[in-house]
Amino acid sequence: MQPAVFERVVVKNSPVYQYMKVSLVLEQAQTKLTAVELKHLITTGLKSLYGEVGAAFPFDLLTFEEDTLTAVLRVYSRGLVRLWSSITLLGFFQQQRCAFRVLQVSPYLLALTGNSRDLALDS
Amino acid sequence: MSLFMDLNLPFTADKKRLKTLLETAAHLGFSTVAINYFHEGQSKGKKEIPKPTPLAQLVDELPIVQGKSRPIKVLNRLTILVSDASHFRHNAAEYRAYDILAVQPTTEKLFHAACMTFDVDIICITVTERLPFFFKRAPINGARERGVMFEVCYAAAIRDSTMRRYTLTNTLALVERNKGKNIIVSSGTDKPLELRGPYDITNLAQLFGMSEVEAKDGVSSNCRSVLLHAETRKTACGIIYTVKTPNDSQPKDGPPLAKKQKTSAS
Amino acid sequence: MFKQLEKTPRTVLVCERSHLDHEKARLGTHVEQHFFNHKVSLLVPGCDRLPAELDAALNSMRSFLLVRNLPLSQLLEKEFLDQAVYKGSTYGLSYQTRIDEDNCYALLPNGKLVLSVDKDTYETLGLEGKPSQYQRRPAGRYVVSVDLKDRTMSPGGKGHQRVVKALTEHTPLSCDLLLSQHLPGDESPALQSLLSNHKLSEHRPRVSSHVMTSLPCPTLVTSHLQGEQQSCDPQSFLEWLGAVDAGVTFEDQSDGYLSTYECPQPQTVVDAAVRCSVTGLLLPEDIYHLLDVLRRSVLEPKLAPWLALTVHGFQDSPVSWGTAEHGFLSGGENFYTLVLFQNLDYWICMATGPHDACPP
Amino acid sequence: MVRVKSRYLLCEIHVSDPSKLLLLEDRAITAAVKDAVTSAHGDYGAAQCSIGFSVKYVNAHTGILFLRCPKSSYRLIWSALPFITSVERKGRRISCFLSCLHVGGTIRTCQKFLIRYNTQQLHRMLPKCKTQEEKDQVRRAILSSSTYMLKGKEHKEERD
Repeated sequence: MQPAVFERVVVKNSPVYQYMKVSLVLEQAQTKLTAVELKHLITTGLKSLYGEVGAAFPFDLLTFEEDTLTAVLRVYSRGLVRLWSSITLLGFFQQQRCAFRVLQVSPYLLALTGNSRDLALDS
Repeated sequence: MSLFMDLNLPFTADKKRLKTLLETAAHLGFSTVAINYFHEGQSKGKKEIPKPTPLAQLVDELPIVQGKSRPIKVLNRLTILVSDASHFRHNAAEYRAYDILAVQPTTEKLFHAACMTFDVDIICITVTERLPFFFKRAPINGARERGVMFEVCYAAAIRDSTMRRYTLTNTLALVERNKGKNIIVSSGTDKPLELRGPYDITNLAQLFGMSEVEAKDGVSSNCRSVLLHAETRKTACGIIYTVKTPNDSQPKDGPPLAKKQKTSAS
Repeated sequence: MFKQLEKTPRTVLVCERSHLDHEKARLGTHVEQHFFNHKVSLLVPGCDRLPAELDAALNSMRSFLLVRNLPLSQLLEKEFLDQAVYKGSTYGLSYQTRIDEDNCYALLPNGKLVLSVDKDTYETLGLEGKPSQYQRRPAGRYVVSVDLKDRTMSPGGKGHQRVVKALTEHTPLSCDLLLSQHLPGDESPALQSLLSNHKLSEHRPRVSSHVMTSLPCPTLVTSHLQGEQQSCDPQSFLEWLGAVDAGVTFEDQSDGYLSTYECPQPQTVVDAAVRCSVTGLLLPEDIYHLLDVLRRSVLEPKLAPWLALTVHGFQDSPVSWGTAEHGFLSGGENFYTLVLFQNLDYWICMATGPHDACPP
Repeated sequence: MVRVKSRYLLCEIHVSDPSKLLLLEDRAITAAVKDAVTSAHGDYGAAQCSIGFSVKYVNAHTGILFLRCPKSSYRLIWSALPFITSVERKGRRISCFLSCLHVGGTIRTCQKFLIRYNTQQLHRMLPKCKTQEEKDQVRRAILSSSTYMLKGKEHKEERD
């Protein structure tokens, strides 16, 4: 027989990371972008809004789909507001207008794949 | 919290562009937008205040808001750049054609007057240049008591680094004074790629020193207050209120925006 | 330096460890009380095809109805009460409404009708409710909860008349409603015929599955819930699960420039793993049935030492677990992940977003 | 009324060529600090330090600065100070670096600290003095600063 165990742990307010699902919209839709270029673009945005200190802040590009220009970013919770705002204020990619659309932000990576707001039922 | 709104989409005569602009706003999740007619105030009324173009002439079909099953709601708004006290005419008949009335004062004296006496809904804060005056406590409090909102536009901050600095500086100064209350954040751009989603703006407003809840109010609840304030301004302090009978009102641009039961709440 | 900018909204993660047959195990309640499930995703490492029984369980999740433009007063009619509320358990949730913007409605299986409405609607509705827990000053949202199984709410009763009057005369509320019903025994639900005078459509839950090869999996040791040296802690395990779901590649091509994420150590590489997910309005009863099947199939020796089942709730549902109020700030996640080990020990991790109560 | 809370940074400027010290003035230093903040913290930092930031006092003889910062952003400005390598004045570049000696909530506490600091410096100078005259001067200076501390009188400027 199994030893009787019951253990409950409550973890409050300690997500180490936050995850963002973003997609890039470009003025010229046919422009192609590599993952490295995307990361560089975001770093440039961080640098212009938060300077050298901001540009040094680490974030990870977990996935990147080149056809839809959609990416999943991971960032330390401390840096979420800064990363997000610098993405919001990014307006140009190589002299052409661009805009990041933030699709979802969550402290759990799992939640990014289970967004009920995407549920589309055509009738 | 209420619906997300963007109360400043500048008017362009270019129909196609306006259409994409509305589509983008709807796609981003804004349920209500206001098309802004900008009027530079001049003394003696040399220049006519523009008449709002009826919505039916601008767009054929209103886009559906993303994730909802209803179309976007479009309002008209007039912004007057006031550089002299005579530029703003109290209760002018021309203002009646607009749903929302806003002023952008350029001097401290006019800012004071706008906060304390002008019968408007929104006071725009200059974000493209250094503010020529400091915010004083008295007019800010006066505006709060009268339910007038301050508006900050974020599009300039996307365009250019210097303007971004002015936007941040001026807004930080404002938020410092009125503690993040009665501020609305809107786009103020006619380019679809300079529009941002409501949650992005919420996050951005945290940079201005607002808390997350205040920031979210800045795109939702406070905008709703603007609409209600506009309603009371048009209807004699909200005491008397007339509703068009259904058979002669058009569904698209006729009926007023606020709740129907306004009569009892004065 | 950036104190103001370093705050993130609060979140709560509750992890429990127990055995399926333990007397204090509350797994069943957790599943039953999480009423509105949007997505179920299952990860089975160690096989390239799901066992037939499991596959059948995933594919047999019952279909649900989408009723367009349904007046809420319909839910109070005698026939509906008889057929759907008093009998079996009926789940209803407004579709394409956002809880931080619009009015959201939910019909819980315990007969409660929850209306989460904004201030304007609340003031004209004339029903008693509470200000929302997450928007206190000034209250912009109110939650009205009506117990349809209460005695005064029986058709013709005083309470019933009042609610009907509020929903028909004061403010006729209507919405697109997702509906699904579970009936004990093999009685077939009568919802479709009940609401036949409305535009409705039936939807099957969407099933998709995916096979992954040579997947690095973290090692889990049952007794180490708080993450010791030999085992992966729940937070990093959840992250890993999310990474698998999101399709993150685990080998790094760019010397860590793009990403520094890697599978938590210690790890083992499995040859194949199956990930299967179902989306729609899924009933807790179906998930409970799936759990039964899982319990049987985890004992099969050829499978990996554990399986993981994640159930996502609706972000815009007015309740999360039980009748605990749910809200949306910058995210409204409410989900739980169940890890089932071969010895029938389990971990359950329940996570909620900023505007939510602590999971039970 | 609520007082606007500020922090005062007491800094010492170290110049490689002491003769250039006299060229320093507040506007040049303001510009140098603002540039440093902008490069270290970007537009956000620049915006933060354009409200309520000012150089309150510069002593070109001793290289002492008082910087006034709003309380909310003093750490941000402080963190950028080490990145200042030169100050530009009338087209000439004066290479220098700043070191922060003290952070105070009022100018008065900073001044008190400065007097104590200078007295200490004088004590260190004393053994190094070569002639009797110099020694006497230094001693007098120590005495005057100590009596000042005792009396706690206001006085306009510090001289050593």
